[in-house]
Amino acid sequence: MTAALSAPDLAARLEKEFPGAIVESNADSLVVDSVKLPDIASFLKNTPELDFDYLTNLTAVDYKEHFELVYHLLSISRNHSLTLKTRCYDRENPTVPSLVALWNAADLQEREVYDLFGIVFSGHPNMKRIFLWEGFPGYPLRKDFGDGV
Amino acid sequence: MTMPLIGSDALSYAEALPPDWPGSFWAHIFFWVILLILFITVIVLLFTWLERRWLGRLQIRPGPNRAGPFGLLQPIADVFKLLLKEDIVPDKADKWVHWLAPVVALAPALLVFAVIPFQDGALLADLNIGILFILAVSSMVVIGVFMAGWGSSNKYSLLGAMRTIAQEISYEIPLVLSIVGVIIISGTLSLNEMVKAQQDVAFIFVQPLGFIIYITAALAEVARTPFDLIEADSELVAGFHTEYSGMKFALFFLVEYAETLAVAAIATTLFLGGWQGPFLPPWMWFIIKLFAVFMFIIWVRGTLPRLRIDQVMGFAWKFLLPLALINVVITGVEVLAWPDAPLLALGIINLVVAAVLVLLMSKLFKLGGGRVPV
Amino acid sequence: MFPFERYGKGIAKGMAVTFKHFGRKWITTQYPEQKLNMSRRIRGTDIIWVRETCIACQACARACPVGAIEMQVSRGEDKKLKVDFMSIDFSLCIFCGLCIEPCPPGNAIYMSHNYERTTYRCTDISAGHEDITPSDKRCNELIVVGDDLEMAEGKRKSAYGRPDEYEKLPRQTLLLEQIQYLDDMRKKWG
Amino acid sequence: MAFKTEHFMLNVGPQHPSTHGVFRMRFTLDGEVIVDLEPIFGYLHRGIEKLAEDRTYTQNIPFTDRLDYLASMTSNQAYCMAVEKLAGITVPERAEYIRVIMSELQRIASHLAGIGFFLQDLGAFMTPLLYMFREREKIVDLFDMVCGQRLNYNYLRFGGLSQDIPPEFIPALKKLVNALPGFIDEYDRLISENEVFLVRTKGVGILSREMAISSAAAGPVLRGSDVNWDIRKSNPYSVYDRFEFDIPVAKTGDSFDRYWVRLQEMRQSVRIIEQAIEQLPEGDVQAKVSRLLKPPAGDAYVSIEGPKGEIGFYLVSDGSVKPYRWRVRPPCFINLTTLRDIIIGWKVADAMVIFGSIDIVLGEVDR
Repeated sequence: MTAALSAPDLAARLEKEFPGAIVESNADSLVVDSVKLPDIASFLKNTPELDFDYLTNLTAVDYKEHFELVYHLLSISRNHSLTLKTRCYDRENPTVPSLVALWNAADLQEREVYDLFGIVFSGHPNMKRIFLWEGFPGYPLRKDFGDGV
Repeated sequence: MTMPLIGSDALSYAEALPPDWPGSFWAHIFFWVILLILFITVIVLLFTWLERRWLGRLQIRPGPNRAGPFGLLQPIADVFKLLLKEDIVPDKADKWVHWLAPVVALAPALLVFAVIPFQDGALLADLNIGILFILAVSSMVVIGVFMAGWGSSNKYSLLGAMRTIAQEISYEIPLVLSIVGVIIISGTLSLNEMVKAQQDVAFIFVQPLGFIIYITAALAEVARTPFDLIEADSELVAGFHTEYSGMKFALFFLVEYAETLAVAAIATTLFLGGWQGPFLPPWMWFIIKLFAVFMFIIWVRGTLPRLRIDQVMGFAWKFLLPLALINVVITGVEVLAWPDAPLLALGIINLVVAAVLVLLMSKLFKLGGGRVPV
Repeated sequence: MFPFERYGKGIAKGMAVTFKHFGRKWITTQYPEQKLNMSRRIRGTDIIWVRETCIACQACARACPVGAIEMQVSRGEDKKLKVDFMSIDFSLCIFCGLCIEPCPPGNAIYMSHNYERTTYRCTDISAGHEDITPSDKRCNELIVVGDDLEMAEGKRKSAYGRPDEYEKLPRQTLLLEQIQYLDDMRKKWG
Repeated sequence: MAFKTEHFMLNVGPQHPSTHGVFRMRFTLDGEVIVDLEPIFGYLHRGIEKLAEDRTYTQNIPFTDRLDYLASMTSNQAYCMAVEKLAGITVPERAEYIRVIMSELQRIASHLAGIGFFLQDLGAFMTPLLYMFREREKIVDLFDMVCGQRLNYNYLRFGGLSQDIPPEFIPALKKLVNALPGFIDEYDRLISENEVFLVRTKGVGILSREMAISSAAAGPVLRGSDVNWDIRKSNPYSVYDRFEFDIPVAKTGDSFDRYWVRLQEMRQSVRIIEQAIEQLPEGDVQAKVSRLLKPPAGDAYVSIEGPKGEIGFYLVSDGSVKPYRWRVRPPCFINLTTLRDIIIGWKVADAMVIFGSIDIVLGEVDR
């Protein structure tokens, strides 16, 4: 069975490494500060007993007052998983650091999130729209899409 | 005078006229030109029908069966469809080249049949250098194909045409060398004489390696699977004739099948004993063998995937060419050392040699190359 | 061990396989003449509505993911709901069958067992309209209203979500069973 | 003498015979060698994720059919399992077994189509494709029997199935399962040893192990690259822990290995189905679930092993009848992450082979 790592335990450990980075942690997910995200992700990937080498799924959710980015991480060698989240409160110019350097899988999925939510991933080598054409008005998966029409 | 169009009567009529009789020269030419054009058209129509039917049966489906009994009228329907289609010339095409290409391709494909004997002496021109004529003329088709690829101003067409040039020129060489073995044994360049030399044993048994090389190279010459990368539909859409429609496409279609027909006819003549055969009239034997070769080609097409361009070229230069050269040398040595050997004995020796050579060559077969660092 | 491989053995094997298929029965059917029995649960290209048993609850209209069903109801004099207008837009319908399941009486709406909606002319889809070449008008042709939705000659109810209908329908022809039709066809079409 | 050469652009698709739909690639070519590649998506983008936010949970099941239309059953299953996790529904055992049978049949059907089209891209004119479609047809017939359609099944429901399997299903399935291994052997004979096939696929388009993991490749693409990872084994969902089966893993990660893994997986699927038929219990196929499901607020991510790879659903509920966020983890789309890296340096002809060996369905890539 793929064991879901206990987020509070991990949070305690991460708090030691990165003080103040953990925003919230509940039973199944860990919410971190978006500024510290690359450091934490790199720690998760490179620490031998964590070894999260596989970024299964990357997506975003629009909670109206903020965007939440969800990263489902998996360790193939240790067979455990973690849900990592980060938040982005800026609606006009949402920016989150990109994780392409760590997991290549983030490449297309970050572009997809950019296309449909308008969240810019700083450091992504090719931040262009992917499904819709350049110049498409608005970002369809935002909850306020189409409100102004 | 009534003139039956096809049949042994017509053929003997053509034989009966002495070529040096004034006027009969032209009568002979005229008769044969009409006969050959009819023959090619009818056989090509039959070939398209046969290809689709036979391929269908290999693929557990019936194939075309609506138009006429057994779908026999399907090719006619296709011809009408093609004739009625709009003839599209792309805007940026080189109009003259685009128009001329099918004609340039068609002419040499038809010319080949001038020297193919349908039965003893029944041919348009019994050239004493018949086989050289075929080789010279058939390689001209490439020009038409390249004109089509260039004139269409389409990148797929151009890629297809470039592949054509590379492939067809490379495969000329093993093709010619594989025929040289037959020439050495029969001691003549005239196709009619070659068929006569196969009175007892067809050359496929005497020159097994030559036959394998010939068929492989010929498949490449006429761009049939596994060498159909000229028009590789999954890569280049349709290769050089991507931009052709209607009548001009029909001409290319005709060229393609006429070439296949020519190749099958040459294989029949050189290796399968031409019109030789018991019971049936000779021309019928010729046509039966023609269809047998064609069905083999279709069968190969129904089974094999296609090669890549560098593999195709490598195969010609690294495998077929050495094999063909060795074959020529061995045949020459045999004929010199044992001039009046029974052909069958030579055949057995050659078969063993062929098997050993093919097995040895298979050791050189490498997988997995082809990436170019960029 | 034979020290050689890849001398053409694989090609020969493959060609043997294709040659074997030459003698096999073919598996395609000659469609307009040869028709197979569809699955008894087929979600055919029609929906059958039964006015008599319909209790005008609009469950089907609410279940439809694409909003193809339109139903207007009103209370009659006897305080019972009755359907004033019912239409299904078959240009929207995705034939998912979700409208069949929530039906409370369980016998007011059926998928049909018919699967052929093709015609030679667009005017044949629904009679009486001859000037319907523009595509926007053609879409309207696919909105089927009221009585046309009900059972008619040639229509057959499918057993999708309706087990009662199951035994009434012919057995499905499975390719797996290589039924007689293949032989018949072979004789007929050579 | 050095020739002055120029790179040129070749636009492949969206209407190209071997892009498996409306995918588009822009090659930069040096002769026939690909020096750069830009994949262009979105020609089949229907905004399913947005549409789903406006529909109830049940109404979204037909949309999952339209993602990977060659493997609707597994999409159905992944979505239903995600909703079941969100709402805490348990599925009756019989339904779980039928789900397993369906998803394994679907795996065989999808792999048959995948291999068939792959060989078609290789230039084997229609023959392997038609042979494989013959078997796929038999499987699709069975799907037709249980759910009434051949492509968009819409068969699974939250807490079970829309209806039980008909009585003639199991005999037909047994017949199919008995015949399938023979046919798979025949495919093996038809092409696996073919020299032309080997020379085209062996060593072509190698996806290294590190690259495969880092790019989150899934399914046969991942297992072709020497990663022993199958969710059915590593995180047994449904009743997969009750069956014996192996995970075929290949070493080099080339096109041939991806093909080989698919072929072997079909054999394993047959094994699973055989065991599932034996163990199939009697009973109900549908748990009691409200028609208008209102899962409690929260989120859930469930992924299962689909034929193309890990298909997952991430659902966020706000307690209403409609999902707040409905996200698919599309295996086909994510498998394409590596496309550029493994194609560059090969020739145009290889590009089609490599692309075909990844086996994508555009409905899922673009959604």
